[in-house]
Amino acid sequence: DKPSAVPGKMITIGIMPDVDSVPFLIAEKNGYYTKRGAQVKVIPFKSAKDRDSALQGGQLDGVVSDMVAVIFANAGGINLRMCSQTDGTIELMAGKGSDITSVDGLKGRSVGLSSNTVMEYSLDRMLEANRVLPDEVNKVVIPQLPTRFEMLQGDRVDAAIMVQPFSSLALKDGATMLTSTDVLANKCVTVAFTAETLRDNPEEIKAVMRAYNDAAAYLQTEPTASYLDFVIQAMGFPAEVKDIIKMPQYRQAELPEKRVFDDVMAWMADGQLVKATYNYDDLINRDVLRQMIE
Amino acid sequence: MIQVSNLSVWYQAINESVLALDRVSLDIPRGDIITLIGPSGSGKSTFLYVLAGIQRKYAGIVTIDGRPINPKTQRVGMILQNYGLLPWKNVRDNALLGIKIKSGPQELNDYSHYILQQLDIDTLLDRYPKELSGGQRQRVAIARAFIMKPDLLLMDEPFSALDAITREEMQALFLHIWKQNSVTTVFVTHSVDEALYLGSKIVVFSSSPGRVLEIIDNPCFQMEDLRLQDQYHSMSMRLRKILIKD
Amino acid sequence: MIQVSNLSVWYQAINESVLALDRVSLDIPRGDIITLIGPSGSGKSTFLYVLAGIQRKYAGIVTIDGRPINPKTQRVGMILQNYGLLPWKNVRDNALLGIKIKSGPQELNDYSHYILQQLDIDTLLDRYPKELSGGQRQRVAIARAFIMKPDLLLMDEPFSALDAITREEMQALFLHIWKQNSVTTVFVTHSVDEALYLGSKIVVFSSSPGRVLEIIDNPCFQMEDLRLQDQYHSMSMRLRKILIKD
Amino acid sequence: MRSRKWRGAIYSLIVVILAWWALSALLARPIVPSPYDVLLNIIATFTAKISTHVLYSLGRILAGILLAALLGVPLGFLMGYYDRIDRLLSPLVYFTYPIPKLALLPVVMLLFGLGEVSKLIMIVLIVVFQVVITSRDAVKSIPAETFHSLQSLGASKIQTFTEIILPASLPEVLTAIRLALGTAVSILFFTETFGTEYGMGYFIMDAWMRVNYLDMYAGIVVLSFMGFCIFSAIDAAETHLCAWR
Amino acid sequence: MRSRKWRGAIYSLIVVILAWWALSALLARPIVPSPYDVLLNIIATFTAKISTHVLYSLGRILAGILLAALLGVPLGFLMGYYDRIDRLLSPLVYFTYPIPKLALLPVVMLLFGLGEVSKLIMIVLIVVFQVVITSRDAVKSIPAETFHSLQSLGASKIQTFTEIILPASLPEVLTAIRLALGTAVSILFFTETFGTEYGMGYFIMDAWMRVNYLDMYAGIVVLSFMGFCIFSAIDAAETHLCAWR
Ligand SMILES: Nc1ncnc2c1ncn2[C@@H]1O[C@H](COP(=O)(O)OP(=O)(O)OP(=O)(O)O)[C@@H](O)[C@H]1O
Ligand SMILES: Nc1ncnc2c1ncn2[C@@H]1O[C@H](COP(=O)(O)OP(=O)(O)OP(=O)(O)O)[C@@H](O)[C@H]1O
Ligand SMILES: [Mg+2]
Ligand SMILES: [Mg+2]
Repeated sequence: DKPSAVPGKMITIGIMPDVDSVPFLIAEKNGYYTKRGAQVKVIPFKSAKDRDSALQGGQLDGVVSDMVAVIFANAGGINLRMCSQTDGTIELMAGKGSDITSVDGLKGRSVGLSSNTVMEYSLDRMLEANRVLPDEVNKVVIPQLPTRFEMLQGDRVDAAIMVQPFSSLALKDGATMLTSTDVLANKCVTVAFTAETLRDNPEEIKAVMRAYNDAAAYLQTEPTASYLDFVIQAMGFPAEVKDIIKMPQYRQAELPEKRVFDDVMAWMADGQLVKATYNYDDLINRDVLRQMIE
Repeated sequence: MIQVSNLSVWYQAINESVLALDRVSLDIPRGDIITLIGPSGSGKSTFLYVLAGIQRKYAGIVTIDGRPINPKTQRVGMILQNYGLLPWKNVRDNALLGIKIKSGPQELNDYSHYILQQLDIDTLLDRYPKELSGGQRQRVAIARAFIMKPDLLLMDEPFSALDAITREEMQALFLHIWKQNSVTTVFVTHSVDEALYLGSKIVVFSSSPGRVLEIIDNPCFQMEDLRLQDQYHSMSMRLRKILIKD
Repeated sequence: MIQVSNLSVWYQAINESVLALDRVSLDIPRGDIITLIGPSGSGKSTFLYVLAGIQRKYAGIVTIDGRPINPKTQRVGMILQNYGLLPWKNVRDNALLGIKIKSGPQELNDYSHYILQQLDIDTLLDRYPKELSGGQRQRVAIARAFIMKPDLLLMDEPFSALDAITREEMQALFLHIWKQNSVTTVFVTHSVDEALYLGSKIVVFSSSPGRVLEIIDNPCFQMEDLRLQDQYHSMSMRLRKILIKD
Repeated sequence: MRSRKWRGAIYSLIVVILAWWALSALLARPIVPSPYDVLLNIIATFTAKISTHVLYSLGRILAGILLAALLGVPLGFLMGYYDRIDRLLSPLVYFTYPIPKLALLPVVMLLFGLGEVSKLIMIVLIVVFQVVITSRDAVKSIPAETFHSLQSLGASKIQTFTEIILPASLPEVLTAIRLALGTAVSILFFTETFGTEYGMGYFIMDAWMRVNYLDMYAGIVVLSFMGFCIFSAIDAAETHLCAWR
Repeated sequence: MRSRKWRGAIYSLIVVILAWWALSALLARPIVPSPYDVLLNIIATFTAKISTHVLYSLGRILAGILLAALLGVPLGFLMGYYDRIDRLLSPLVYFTYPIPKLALLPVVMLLFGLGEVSKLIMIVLIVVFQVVITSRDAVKSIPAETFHSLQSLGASKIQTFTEIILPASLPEVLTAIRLALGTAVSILFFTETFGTEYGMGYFIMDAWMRVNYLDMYAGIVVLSFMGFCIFSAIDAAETHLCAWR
């Protein structure tokens, strides 16, 4: 019943205002998509909710997302397959007024986060790695990042889970970074495409990922200063981060780690967030990356 | 010819059911004026509502020229007891409303201007109802009914808010119009004098629930200087007796 | 004692400014009834509005017992031309509204029950205004004014919607109440007969803008069988002449 | 009358369900699950999961609307009755009503924390304008003649308010409360997403993020049913309070 | 009259600015910048940055409200006038009004994409209920006596609508449109955050994400000013159309 393959189909990719999505923008700006023979429309979203609405509404072929969201999507009947990992980190910041300097100092204190998301997963693991039980902190749900940022600054929460560029901004204003997914090596951010698109338009997806790699290579070699203005402008980052933002080391696309995926799956199963259990191989697409290199 | 037989009307009030008219039977020949008189609450307005097609729930048979009541095909000029002016229309538009509904949008023509002038409201054309005195409002309602040249004229105490002098002028105007077009008219009034002066027949209603007490052929109809006539006094006494007895 | 001197009232209509009363001067002794008569639109209602404190923008001086008008301290019973019933109150609550405002929440007592009975609306207590006939509504307004035992009674064509017989009963009731309490009363009427029967003085207003044409001491005041008296006819003629000339 | 009313409710329930069912069959996507599955899900989870959320939301909505009415109705009445107050406050309302209150949510959270107070304040902040404007306009539409009898009786301001202004504008105020209800339901989606894990807003949003459409639609159905009940209660109150119409 | 009105507007502007200024001084945080800085920012950026956004939002709001009025007013009139239609449709409205339309955003996107159509549909979906309910209640509150004269004239349904129902309920409909306006402004924050880079909703959200509070407040101020202008336009229309009051 599905429409058959449309050669040269326009691929729409939903991106988020975070550093993970930067290569997609650079690829567009530098014309890598066209060069690689793909027609791509990059659609920026301001929040995960909007991105997921559009995805659920069938408006997107690919998304910059995370494993938790991908598992949820599959459980909800949207067949997303992860093709690649991305490079952003999630950081746990303590507010400057909180006097917290280490993760164990969080016991009994409040932490801002969004619940049942990659943010909560990351926090739980960060706490456990420092022998703090997730129940021992007071989790305060604040979904929107700018608000969470303000609550941290205004001492309405003692700590908060953040991503770039807000973590840099908080750092500058006196917050402390307690730990991050970089430290724990459990990054679970990812690029995913719908199974239908992967089936019907594999060539286009490959072209997209090649363009991604081109962009990553560009980001690796060029000095940050040469593209940062564009990124700040196009991503809608705060202007102040220009001198302080810590851009990640962008890597060539590679598959998400099975170890991390299994950990995420276990966390979700523990929390009874989904009924089904997914194997790494169920939700991964190896073909794109494999055939891309050939 | 209006034929009413065994007309009964109930109202559904919030806490009770009210019988307003109780088996009223009455024939009104074409071109006649009948005046309707009766105590307050006897169902006179209700009777007019039925003829005008406002009150559609009733028992009994009512026909106009053999056909059931249908305000769409009839040309009914009605002067409501509370005037029925629309607050968002000025005097001009309220006065022309009847003819507008019947024949589409209208400008003031000679006839309507004549009527407005006779009613002495031709200087108030741009006023809204709330800017008029009680009697002025009533005259706008009269104008509306007259201007549309109705086939059937239903007047519910049409001159009640007018001073004695104006009232007499209006009575004359009404008779003048009636003579020209011989409009079948039902005229509700509280004034025995008016009933005698204007009605070729006088119908007397009983107090609530309204029944026809008597239908009187009126010898005083259109008599000049009514009060100076002998018949006036005897008729007047007769009417009053019927009313008081009830 | 009500003293009115050089009273002028303008209304601001949407498109024009209307002079309703033009330098009206008038004294009303305490306990008197004056009847006010005049063509439609002559400012009779406006005059009552001023006395009742409804119309507060006017030129000239108006005092009641030497003090300026203040409906809070006075006890004004007013019967408005359009009755002034509140649609969300039933007959009982509408009739008791006056006394409720003046003396706090009330049950029906003997006196109010007597009034309602005299007005023949004691069976309609639970009805809402829209469920009443025109005359019944007017009688509720009369009841409200009588029940509150006013010091000053302002009646704007209070019997206009009542049939001849009821009207006469009401006139008698009014006079009865007036005699017991000798309420100062201003009574607006369109009926020359009523003006003659009820007014110790008759004030005639000119057509718009209202001016006092004449103030007549009325020899016919409270005469029995008025129409059979000679004085009635001469007075009646005199009044009509004044009105027609205007 | 009563039975007729219920007939209408059942008809329209059937219409909604049919339309929903048709849409779900037509789209054949998980995003629009079939009403039958959702119903099963509600039956399975209502007492266990949803009922607590309903109570939280109900409490917040009712408290918010009550507070908004207590503030807004008198203010609207004053503006409608006194031209001077209206001239002073109307521009204020006109300036502040279109301010997107949601954009001020962070400020409210900074000032009042992440608890119930902020949630209540947001509902009141948004809904009170609707109540003020409607009450004002309702009072303005009372014809001047209606006041005449009370004026001649020398009624006090308070008497004028209780005898005329309140009953005359009650129907419009009830309309405003109906509207406020719908708005308050939407506001749940912003206020119940922070600092709480209870409430229909949280429940639906959470299910949404988890792409659990059965739960999400269960939440939506329960929420509309809750709204329907409140609406019917308002209708009943109106029939009772405005019997004179 | 006119000058008085403007005086009120200026007073209230001063009050708003003072309150804002006090809050900003009190909090002393960038999230509440001082009105003066915001004003400077508006002056500096209005034509360059904001004006396009204003036009986009204005277009969407006006189109949405117009459409909602074109659909909602006749429907509300029918429900108010014909008891049978009301009995049939009221429960439908009562069931569907409290459905949180925001939760249906994905479905709307599924059906209508990410473009202008979805944005318009969201505004209409949310606002139309307010218009329907208000119009219905407005018609219901017309006393039966008002219809008597047209009934006796045998007026057609259409004549009854144009001569009575429309003018009698126009003030309430205008009130509903005032309310709808405020709601429509809020909706911008969900519909202008995807698939577009223009509109005040986008502008304010974008500024927020950038933690650029000066821009954000500039947007808010411009938006309220826009709302104020529309409100004043509605007032002027009312004064003109309802001169009879
Ligand atoms: N809507 C209504 N609901 C209930 N009863 C009503 C309604 N309208 C009128 N009535 C009652 O029906 C009876 C007849 O009323 P109607 O208005 O026809 O009287 P009427 O003869 O015109 O009286 P009046 O001379 O006072 O105008 C009255 O007793 C009145 O109380
Ligand atoms: N609100 C108003 N705006 C403008 N003009 C008005 C207003 N109210 C009354 N008028 C005018 O003022 C004059 C006096 O009106 P008023 O109601 O006092 O007359 P009246 O003597 O009571 O007449 P009627 O016997 O017809 O009741 C009339 O010419 C009327 O047109
Ligand atoms: Mg009658
Ligand atoms: Mg008058």
